[in-house]
Amino acid sequence: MLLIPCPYCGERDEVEFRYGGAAHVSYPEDASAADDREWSRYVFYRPNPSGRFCERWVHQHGCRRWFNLVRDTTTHEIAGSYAIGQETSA
Amino acid sequence: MRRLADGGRLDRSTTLAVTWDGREIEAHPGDTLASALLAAGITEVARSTVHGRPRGIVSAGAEEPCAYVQVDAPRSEPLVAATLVEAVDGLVAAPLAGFGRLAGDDLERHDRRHHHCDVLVVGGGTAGAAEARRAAAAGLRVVWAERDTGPLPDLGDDALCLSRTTAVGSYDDNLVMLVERVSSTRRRMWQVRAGEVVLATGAHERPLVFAGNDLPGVMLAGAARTYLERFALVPERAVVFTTNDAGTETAEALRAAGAAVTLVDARAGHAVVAAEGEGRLRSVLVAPIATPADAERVECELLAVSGGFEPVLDLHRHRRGGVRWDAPRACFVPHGTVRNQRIVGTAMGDGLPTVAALWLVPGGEERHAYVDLQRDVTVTDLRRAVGAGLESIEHVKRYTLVGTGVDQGRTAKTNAAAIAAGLLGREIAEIGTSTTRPPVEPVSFAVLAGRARGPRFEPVRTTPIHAWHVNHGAVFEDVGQWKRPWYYPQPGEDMDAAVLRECAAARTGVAMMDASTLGKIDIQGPDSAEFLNRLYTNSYDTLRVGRCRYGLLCRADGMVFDDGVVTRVAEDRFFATTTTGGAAAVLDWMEEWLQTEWPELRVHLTSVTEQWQTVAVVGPRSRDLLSSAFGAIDFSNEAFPFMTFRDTTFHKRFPARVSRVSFSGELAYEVSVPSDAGRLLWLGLWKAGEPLGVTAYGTETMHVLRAEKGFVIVGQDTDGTVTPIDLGMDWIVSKTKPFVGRRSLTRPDTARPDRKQLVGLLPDDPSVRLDEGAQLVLDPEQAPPVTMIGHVTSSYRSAALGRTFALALVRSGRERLGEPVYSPGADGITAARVVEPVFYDAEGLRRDG
Amino acid sequence: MAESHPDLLWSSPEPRGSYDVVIVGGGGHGLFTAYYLAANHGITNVAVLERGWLGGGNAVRNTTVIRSNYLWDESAAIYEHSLKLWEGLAAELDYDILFDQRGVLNLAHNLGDAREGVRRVNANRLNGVDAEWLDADGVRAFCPVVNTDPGIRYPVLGATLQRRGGIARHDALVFAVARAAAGLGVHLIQGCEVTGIEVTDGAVRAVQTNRGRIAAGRVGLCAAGHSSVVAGLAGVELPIQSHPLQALVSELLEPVLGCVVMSNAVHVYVSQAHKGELVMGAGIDTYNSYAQRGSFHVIEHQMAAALELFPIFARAHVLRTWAGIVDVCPDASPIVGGTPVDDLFVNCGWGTGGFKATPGSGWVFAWTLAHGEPHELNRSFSLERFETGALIDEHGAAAVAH
Amino acid sequence: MTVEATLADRGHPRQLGLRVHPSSDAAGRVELLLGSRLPTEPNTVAGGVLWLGPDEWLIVDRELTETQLLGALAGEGAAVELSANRLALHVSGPGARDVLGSCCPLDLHPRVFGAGRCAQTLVAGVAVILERTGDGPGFRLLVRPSFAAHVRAWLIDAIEEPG
Repeated sequence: MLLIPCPYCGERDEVEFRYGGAAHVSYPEDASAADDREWSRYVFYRPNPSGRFCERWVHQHGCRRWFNLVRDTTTHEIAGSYAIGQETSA
Repeated sequence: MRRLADGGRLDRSTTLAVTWDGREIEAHPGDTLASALLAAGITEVARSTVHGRPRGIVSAGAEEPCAYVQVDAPRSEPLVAATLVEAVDGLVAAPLAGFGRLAGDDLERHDRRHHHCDVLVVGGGTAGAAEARRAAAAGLRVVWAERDTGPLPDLGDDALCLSRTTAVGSYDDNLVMLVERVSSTRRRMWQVRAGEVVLATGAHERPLVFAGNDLPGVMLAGAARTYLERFALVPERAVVFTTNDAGTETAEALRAAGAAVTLVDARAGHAVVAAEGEGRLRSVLVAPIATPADAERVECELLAVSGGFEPVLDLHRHRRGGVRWDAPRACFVPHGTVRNQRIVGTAMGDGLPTVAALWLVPGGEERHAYVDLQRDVTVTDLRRAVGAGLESIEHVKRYTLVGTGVDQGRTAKTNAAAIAAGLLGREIAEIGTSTTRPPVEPVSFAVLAGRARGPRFEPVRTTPIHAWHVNHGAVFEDVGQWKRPWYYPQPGEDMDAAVLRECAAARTGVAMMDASTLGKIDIQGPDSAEFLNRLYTNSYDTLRVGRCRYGLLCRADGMVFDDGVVTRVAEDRFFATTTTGGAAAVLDWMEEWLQTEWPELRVHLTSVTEQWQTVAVVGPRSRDLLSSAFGAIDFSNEAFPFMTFRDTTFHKRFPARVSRVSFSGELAYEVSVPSDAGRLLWLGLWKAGEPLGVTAYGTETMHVLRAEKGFVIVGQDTDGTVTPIDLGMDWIVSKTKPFVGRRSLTRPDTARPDRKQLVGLLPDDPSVRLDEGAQLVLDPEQAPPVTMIGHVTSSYRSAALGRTFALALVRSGRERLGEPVYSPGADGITAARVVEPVFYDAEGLRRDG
Repeated sequence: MAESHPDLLWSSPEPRGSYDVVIVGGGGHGLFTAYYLAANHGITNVAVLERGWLGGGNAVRNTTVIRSNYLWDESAAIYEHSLKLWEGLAAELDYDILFDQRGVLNLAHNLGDAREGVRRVNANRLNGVDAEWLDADGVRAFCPVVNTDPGIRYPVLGATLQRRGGIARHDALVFAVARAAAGLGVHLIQGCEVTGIEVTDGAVRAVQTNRGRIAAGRVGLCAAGHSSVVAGLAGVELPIQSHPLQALVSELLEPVLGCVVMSNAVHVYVSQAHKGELVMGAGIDTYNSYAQRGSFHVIEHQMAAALELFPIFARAHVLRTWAGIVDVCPDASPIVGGTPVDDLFVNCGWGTGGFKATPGSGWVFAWTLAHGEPHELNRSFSLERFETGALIDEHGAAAVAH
Repeated sequence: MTVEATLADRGHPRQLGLRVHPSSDAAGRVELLLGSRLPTEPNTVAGGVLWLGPDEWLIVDRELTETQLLGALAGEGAAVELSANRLALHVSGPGARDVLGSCCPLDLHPRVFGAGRCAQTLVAGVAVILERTGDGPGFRLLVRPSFAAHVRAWLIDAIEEPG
């Protein structure tokens, strides 16, 4: 079970959080202008790297805030967390 | 072996009644089942799984490969190591042949405890003790765990010192599971989150491989010494076969205790070539390693063997900690580090003796030379595996099953790797060793489940009105974690009769339902309307204050995901309801969009699902009921039109909201009050309704009533593959504003005209009810695979229609109105006709009462 | 148990500089693909490149549930094709893979489950897939150790039963198909990691490996949990996420459970293997991972749920827990077909349920690699479906599609 | 022997949910109304106001109404009447920490979770607001009513744990 550093509440057990997949995937500015390929990329495609990964979590059973986490998908080591809207800091 | 008159760590003043295989044997506090068996002269304690050979006690600890027994009392447990079973009064155990027996549920109390510390020290030996003391002295919060039974010293208030406790698994970020044997029957699992983990788990001994090495009487040398020093057990005649100094010391200790000992030292070029005996060890053949044929027979009852030592690194391995081969000590030692974990003492390899590198003694019969006693794997098996072309130790493991037993091959793996390396002509360091996995020692399902059994397994959510439902005979339906009244059978009624009665009451009189489980979300802020516009398929900026609007939510893929009613309470405040099952998901979904995509919107969301209890009052006489309950409100159509609400008070002190919404097509209202007044509200409305013959109804009736009107239930008439257009709900899908999922509706497949569409079905025989889930075909005579054009999503008997009817998703359904479809079932074919999905009051005349 | 395996499995040849077809990934899907390329299409100049050891991934980490009772026509067709292959596999491969059609129960615990179960049974039958709906009494009769007490938290309301479903011995299957492929001339190359994929003029030409460059007429990717990473070497994106899926095994026990039991609602799927151990799968861990391990709370919850349904298991011990890396698709259905790169094909996204599919998956993928276009059975399982929206969404049918 | 702790049901305390940016004018007006500062250190309590998030608080047992709060906010932020949304359970006694330790993953050591601390976490798998009460070893749990029976069952079970 991961120990996840919520940027607001500090380190808490994974069970308090919900996973949100890859970070930095924005909703298309104008969805209606996206062609089928572009739209499918937004809806169904997400980065899936082996190694360092910027991902989203929400402190579901804590402060209910979404945030980003940098975690290694091969070791589960967490490098740090940062707020939604910020660039990767870790 | 016999028990010495004194010595050992035993309480000889007490004799325990222990039953082995139906026979009473003697034991003292301090004994294990294994030591008691040895003291009683019992050497064969199990039969091997595959070859059916007699097996004895090999070790004095957790590395035991052979002595797995069934314990029947005081707590029945299959397949436990006799070396780990503490002797207690009333212990009943029996031999096994590798297969345990399950003796029913385990209702013993196994507790769970979460704990946090700065340092967790695993192991109560010298190195562990030093680490624990040092950490405690530094003022750190310490947990110190030792699997043996002796109490650990007290290290102060902030130290938790647990004996009889095994660390069974190490997980990410230093979460370590400890199992404490609280008593002979109870376990407590500690889940310890540690800043640092210190492994002082020591080492265990490894046997040597030679013909007949599985005979009862062949034991690890260190175990022989433990049985002597701790349990005061000594053999008459023993042979000690060693590759290292530890074995030599054991020989001296046995000799000092009065045994006749022959030392066979591989370092001096000698080996035991074979062990002999029928059912138990009688003698061994000793020969020079170089010339195994020159063997000499030595009689003995015990053969103590030491092939070397292996650091116990399971917890390190659970965390993918590395190991490397250490040639002088002939074992795998830690290599590299795991974050926030240290390994100390013999677990690091420190202090382990150098050994003569010997695994397989040449010259004996390989088919009787056991590499893995637990799985009956011999050298012959390894030779076959390598001969079959296998080069990876993992393949050898799967071909032979070496190392896959209850003991995870603790005493077998290194020998297997070394022998396989020899056969492949490679180095053991290249071959490596297969990894160990949690748990370190077997943990029962019941211990892992802990207290989450029976009534504590998962929450049962009920509303404050639940007791009333129970008292009025409701049958309940599970909806998510909620128990909702499904229907209220009266004496003599079956479900059909009850539902027909409840439906009739709602259509002709007045009926009430507990609707409190619907999700409720308070939405505040100046951008609330814009926020709702972006999520719902229809518009909310156009909703006037004081009015309600039905809304649909789609996922980004355009598929319907929830629905509900949105009420505009104030210019910048809305109140949205969700389905019962979707409540948490919808709030989460809204928060996700708000926080991650549109943080600029000034909107705040709060779950008020349990702040408010809601009662639906339905039927032509609902206005009468509510007029009597809420005299201050003018319930006339003109004063209180459809899709509006009125705030008032209930019992003079509780705020109450009456909304005029209808999920049945009838004149209907929903009344909400704070949940602490929910029961009072129900009782109050019930009382007001009694003169009107009010009837309570459940979810089934609610479903029938809405289906008669063609209203969908998300999750029943949809399955994640249905768009609003498929449901015929184009009227609620904005053409002018963007919303989540809208773009998906114009993809080639979602825009196809021949998608499955919601339609009504009327069975040709009005008494036949189609099965929900029935598949629909055009040609009932077609042979499989039959072309299916859709399926029945909802199907009921209708009191109002006096017949059965159904809703279905049918390919090009709206083009098939009036056409026949067939449902081939196990009991024959049912014919039905496709119709519009609105069966009752299509003109909407009943809505206003 | 070595006696149950043959004397010769395969040899380990040095890789050639070029093959007609190179398959990346030596698990069940890759090995079956190679075998059917040789057996059905006469294409034997084939190499299977495996980074570690054959079958070392999900092939030997899964719980070996085999069934074909999927909801949608496309799924039922491909899984039923696979099940039919299973039924002839021991004879075809001349190997005792312990395939045992002991029946698979999928339990229903609420009205929604029951509705979905009936729907699936009806669809299965019309698709020619054997299926029955059992009520609670029927479940009790078929599998007496299931707790059918109506008072438990999630009572058993009924179940679907596929009698032809069952289990097999996973490592025997790997040995069997690898031996058969090698026997037909396929090169099984272990310890061979693909580090690059050469694409020229929009077509694949070769793969780079730690053992040198290997030219290929066509390349088939069967890398399961590592599919995204391997496809990425050719610049191909996949709608795949890799997650841990944990499983566990008990000690050997006297026979107690005679069929496979699955419950999506409480995340239990369990069978008792031939040797006697209980084999049980847990729910998927939510986060992306290539670490082949998951979180303890998943196992903990799994045990509590298991004992709700099987109180008799309370005294059994967990001997080992482990995890595989499952490649999960948005619609819980696989991707088997072409990519934007010519002559590069992909077979992935089997998620939590790939083992049962391995023969069928290999069969259609071999056809696809041989013809350069999909077979009728895998035509719908294309990458394009994520653009057109023609998904094959098995989520509704089974939240955890084992 | 059982654990030395008691469980008490304390009904519905008055609760108001507050959302406001902590450095805004509106926050200042709310503080004026409250007569105390909003706690800005995460997971702390001040003057009956519990920190729930960087812009979220729960005001417990204060003589205030939603209308008053909305008035102070004047359109910036949000206020919601929540008195009926959660009810209070109190666990107290020397063994209170052990009782919660049986079903709550949070570190409740007094050095970490002493007086003035609160947290939103899981107890028996259910979301609760947990607050350290007074100087003694006691905790208040604010639980949604439909989950209260479940949480209560776990706590009572933990109290009954033999030594």
